[in-house]
Amino acid sequence: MALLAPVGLFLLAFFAYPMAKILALSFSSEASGLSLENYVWFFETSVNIKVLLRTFTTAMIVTLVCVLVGYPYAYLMTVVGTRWRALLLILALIPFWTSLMTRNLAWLALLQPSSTIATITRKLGFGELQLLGTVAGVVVAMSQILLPFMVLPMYATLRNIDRRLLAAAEGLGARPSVAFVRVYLPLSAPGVVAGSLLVFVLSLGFYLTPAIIGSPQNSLLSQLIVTQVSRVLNWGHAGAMAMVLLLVTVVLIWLASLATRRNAALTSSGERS
Amino acid sequence: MALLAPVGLFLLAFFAYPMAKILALSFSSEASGLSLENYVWFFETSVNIKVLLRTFTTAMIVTLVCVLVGYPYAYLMTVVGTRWRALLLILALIPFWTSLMTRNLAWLALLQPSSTIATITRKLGFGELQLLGTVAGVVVAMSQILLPFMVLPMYATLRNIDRRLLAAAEGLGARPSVAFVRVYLPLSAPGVVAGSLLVFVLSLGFYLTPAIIGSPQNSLLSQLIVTQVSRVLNWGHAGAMAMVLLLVTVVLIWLASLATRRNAALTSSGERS
Amino acid sequence: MDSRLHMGIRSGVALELEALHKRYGDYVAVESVDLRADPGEFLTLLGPSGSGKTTTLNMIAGFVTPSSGRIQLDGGKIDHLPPHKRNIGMVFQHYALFPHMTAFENVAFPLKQRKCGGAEIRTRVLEALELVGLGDRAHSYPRQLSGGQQQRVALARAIVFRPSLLLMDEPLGALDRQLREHMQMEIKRIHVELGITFVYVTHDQEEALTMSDRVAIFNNGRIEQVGTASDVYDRPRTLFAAEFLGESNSLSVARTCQPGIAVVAGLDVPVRLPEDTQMPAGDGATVVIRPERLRAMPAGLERSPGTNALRGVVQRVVYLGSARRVDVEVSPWIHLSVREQSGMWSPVQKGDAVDIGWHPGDSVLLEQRTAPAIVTGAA
Amino acid sequence: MDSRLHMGIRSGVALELEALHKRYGDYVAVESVDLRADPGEFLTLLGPSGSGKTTTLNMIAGFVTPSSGRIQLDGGKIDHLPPHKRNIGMVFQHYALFPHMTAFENVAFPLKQRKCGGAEIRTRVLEALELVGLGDRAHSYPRQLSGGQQQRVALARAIVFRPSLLLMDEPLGALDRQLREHMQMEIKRIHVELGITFVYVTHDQEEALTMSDRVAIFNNGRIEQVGTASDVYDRPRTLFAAEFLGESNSLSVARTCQPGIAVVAGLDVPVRLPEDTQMPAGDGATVVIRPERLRAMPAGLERSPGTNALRGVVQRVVYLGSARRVDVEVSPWIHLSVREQSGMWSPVQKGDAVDIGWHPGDSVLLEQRTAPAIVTGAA
Repeated sequence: MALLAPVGLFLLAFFAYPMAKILALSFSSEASGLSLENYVWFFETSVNIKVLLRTFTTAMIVTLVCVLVGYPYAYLMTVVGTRWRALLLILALIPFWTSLMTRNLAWLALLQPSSTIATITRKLGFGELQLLGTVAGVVVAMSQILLPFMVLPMYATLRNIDRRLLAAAEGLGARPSVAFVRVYLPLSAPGVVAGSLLVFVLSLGFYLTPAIIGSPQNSLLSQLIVTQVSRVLNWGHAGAMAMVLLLVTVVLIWLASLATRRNAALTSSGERS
Repeated sequence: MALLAPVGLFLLAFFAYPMAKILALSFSSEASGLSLENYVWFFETSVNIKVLLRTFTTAMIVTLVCVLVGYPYAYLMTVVGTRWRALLLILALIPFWTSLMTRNLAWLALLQPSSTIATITRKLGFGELQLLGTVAGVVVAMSQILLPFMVLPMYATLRNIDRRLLAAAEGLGARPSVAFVRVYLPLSAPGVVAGSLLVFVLSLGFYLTPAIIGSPQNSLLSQLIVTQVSRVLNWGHAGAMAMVLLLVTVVLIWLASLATRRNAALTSSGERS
Repeated sequence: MDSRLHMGIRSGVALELEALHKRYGDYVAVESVDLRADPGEFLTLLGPSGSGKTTTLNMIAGFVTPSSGRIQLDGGKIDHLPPHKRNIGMVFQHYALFPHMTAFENVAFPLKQRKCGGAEIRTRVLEALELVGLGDRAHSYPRQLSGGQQQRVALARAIVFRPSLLLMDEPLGALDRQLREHMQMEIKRIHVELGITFVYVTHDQEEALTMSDRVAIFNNGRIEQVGTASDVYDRPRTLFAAEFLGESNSLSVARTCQPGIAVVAGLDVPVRLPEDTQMPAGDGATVVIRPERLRAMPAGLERSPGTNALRGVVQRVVYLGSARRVDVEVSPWIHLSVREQSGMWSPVQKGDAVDIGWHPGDSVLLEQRTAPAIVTGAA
Repeated sequence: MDSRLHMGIRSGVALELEALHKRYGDYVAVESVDLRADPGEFLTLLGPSGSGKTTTLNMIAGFVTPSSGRIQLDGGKIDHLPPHKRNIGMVFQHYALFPHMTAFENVAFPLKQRKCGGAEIRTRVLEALELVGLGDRAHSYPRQLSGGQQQRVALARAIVFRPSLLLMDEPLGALDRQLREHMQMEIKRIHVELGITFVYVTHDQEEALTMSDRVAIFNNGRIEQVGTASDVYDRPRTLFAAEFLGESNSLSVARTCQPGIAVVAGLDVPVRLPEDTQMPAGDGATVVIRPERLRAMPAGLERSPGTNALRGVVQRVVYLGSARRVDVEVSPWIHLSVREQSGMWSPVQKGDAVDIGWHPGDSVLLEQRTAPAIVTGAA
């Protein structure tokens, strides 16, 4: 134990120091030492607010798409045999294995106006479905890239739900659909919340996908931060933007954890023994 | 079940289709239909091989750093009380919460020649420690960013190791250090392998950190892929590069899983009941 | 007690299983089970794990579909009904309480499915919780309750909707010894109070003997014997039944010309059997005698005429508290155990030569043993 | 059998605990425990969970440091030694086999720590596995073995390095009933064969009575009584010991002027006590009688002079297989249970008026009850 204390301190510094540095940057200014001017700039520039809102809206839609696609996927994993489960798990993990770069590239190729998807939608009479350079395209690509972060925590929760509870509910007179809604769904909530939180927060910080697939007209906050650092060379502005993003994120996480704490604690005894 | 089959198929397509597209791209050429010319180009261009090797070396060093830092961290989490464990878990998760962008920014700020770290090393007499724009700087920043991916699977494994086995080993005559090496370490191997694999593979595909903190002179494969698409507009070359990266990754994962399968299966009964 | 007025009005119904089979591929889990529980009866399915007793219970509840055979409740066929339409109460082995609901909500669940009104639900849930002695824990969550209390909530939930048949799958398996004995009495009390039919699954022979009106002994997917506790314990019909239900001594015997008399294999000592015994076909058979029916006395004393006797040497005396067990070697291949209740010990000790005696009526003649009952290597 | 030559040469040593205490903050886990195990003795620590028996065992093994007191092995103090230097064998409750090692490697582990040569390790490991009947499973991993086999490997591992003291912490708790009884015999056999001192922890009174040379009864961190099985079962010194060790009837009595005679509280019926009994100070006391020492007979029959008798009504008769229990209500606040071995039943049935009789020598006089033993609401 005594030996481990310094290790712990080192690690704490390793994790916390970079954050402290950003915090310091955001309160610095070119002229005086400590100032709020970066934050004042952030909230007075209307395009910042617009981009912030667009960033959150995008993240929310991506999260929703991931929940809708990920829940049945994770559920499927709990009911199939071990061979199929292994296959599904590998499929869900492939995005981890292939680099982010490769996947963005794949989506870029897929969303070209000449691509198969565009051809199909045209043939089906949906007219020109413009995906490349639009928020819709960014959402589709981000959802696929982030899906594993939704599926894995969901699966971890669903796997631990005792399926005998469903049998018990049916034995007590509940139709299978009612048993699912009244028993299974509430018990899966912690997994849904954990996955959603993860996907939401990761979406907020996405840079590569919106930069490659989106267009400058509908850029997200990460792109603005990069612009501040690499083109405008304004570290203070970039720091303030990062802090605002972080602060909003932390508040959201805190709210979500408050809402689920009671639920999660109760559910622990519902796990298979 | 019958209802879930189409959902499964859709998801399969969702995960597999983008990959298939890249595969197709890599075998396409401007002139004829199917050709190997992109792969021939890849292996004939010496800078590609050099970058590929540099990419793997960097990933390996990052993985090693993460193992060395992550193991004590994960171990610490298993021995402290619940309050400390929660704190350590939150600290380990902070990088997930703060966007990738923010963290890269933090490291960029930290590694400036005028920054505290540089000042400290200068004062300590290490001379000018050049981190920004070097592979060393990239490794440090990537290690911190990827550490959670090492700590979490490790913790999941370490948490399940029955500590009474250590007591048993001591009761049978093993010094505490011997008990650790002969019993605890072998049982923790699956977590180390899982974490290492994850970090290694994620390192391979990193773009943002090397792009921001590294320099063009020592760029990694992801950067070369972006260059091919965005500047040279050669989709075939980019596809071939992505496929080579993917193939090497899959082979490595396969080898690792072969080596650990037996071990992991045996360890399952070592978990606390 | 006045809860009886509300809860017990509906009395038990008859359950009939006819030629019930369940196969999983090549594996036969349950094979031609015929069984009837009378209205209000406490019927126990007893057997080792894998003997098909739980599969049978799950077929009654509707969770497992029989491969063939019929299940009738109160004279009506229920095979085609899904579980939620059978209106059968069930208590699961690990309680299967809903962890996100309080005790009250758990017990209210079946009533809500039946669209009862809020006031009625409230009355009946509290009544059911009162019946199992948990009226004061209505708003606790399962994880806040002890194992025994969770068991009681599961019981209340299974009876609150007034099923006419209650199934219980090893409900006391997870409890420790003292609590288990207490809960046995509680379950018996509730059975008497409600008057509904109980089908109870257990692998614990003591539990089966103590609680049941009748016991059905399962082995390898088949019923070996059905009868009252004393039927199956004192008059087992198979070696398996004899050995699963408690300690027993078995002697290999060969037939003789005289009816009602067999000789111990390899010893040529005659053994008198109950008068109405029919020797089975074939050369050999096994005589089973319970250890508590044997008497040990110092060798050479006079014995009452008409009793059986074997002479041996005491190998070991094991003190059991309320009794002691005297292990006697009659011959290198014949070992007998005598159980003597505390306060009634014979004056024999380790190393003594003894005569083991018993009444002919206490012998049970069964088929020849084909395989050893306990293979020590497999333990 | 010839393994005895190799393994059993070293005989057991004496273990002495003196005024052993263990506190965790305000909580006292073990309080002034004095206990001695003689060389080669089988000593059992018996008690409910939380009674301090496992903490005591862990202090002997060195996993828990005593707050005060002394532990001596073979006359030498071992308190200051870390576990790996105590050379004590231990079998853990959940076996604690190393899952990444085969049975052979598990058993070889303690020998490797002692720097034995490869050939010697091989011989001794195979010998130890042979002793526990697992010579053929040396290369199986723990997960490939059944619970009973894992238990045997754990036992082999604990004795292979020839400790002079073997500690066992509820080693049979995870096994089912039949296997448990079989393993009890195996452990006794190994105890006899090795001749080393065993300290065995269990909460199962049957196990304790059957296996032990002596039993120490733990309750709330203290030892209530130490003695042979029949000492503690037949002559309990506290109410807790009487009730924990098996079923018992207790009667509240008041003192009288006559020595050796008390009266049942509220009934004024005299109860004769064993001749050497001293009435304790204070007004009241409790008389404890085991159910198997009571005799039930139809009311009004003549009884032998000098025995005690109480008249009551049979409330319930519970069939137990090898015996039956007759529950009798003597008065609304006095209920007695009589245990009658199979084949020796009295001719009484439910509802009959009966006389309950017993010899004065079977009464045990104990302190007055202060709190009820089983609170049903807590179950």
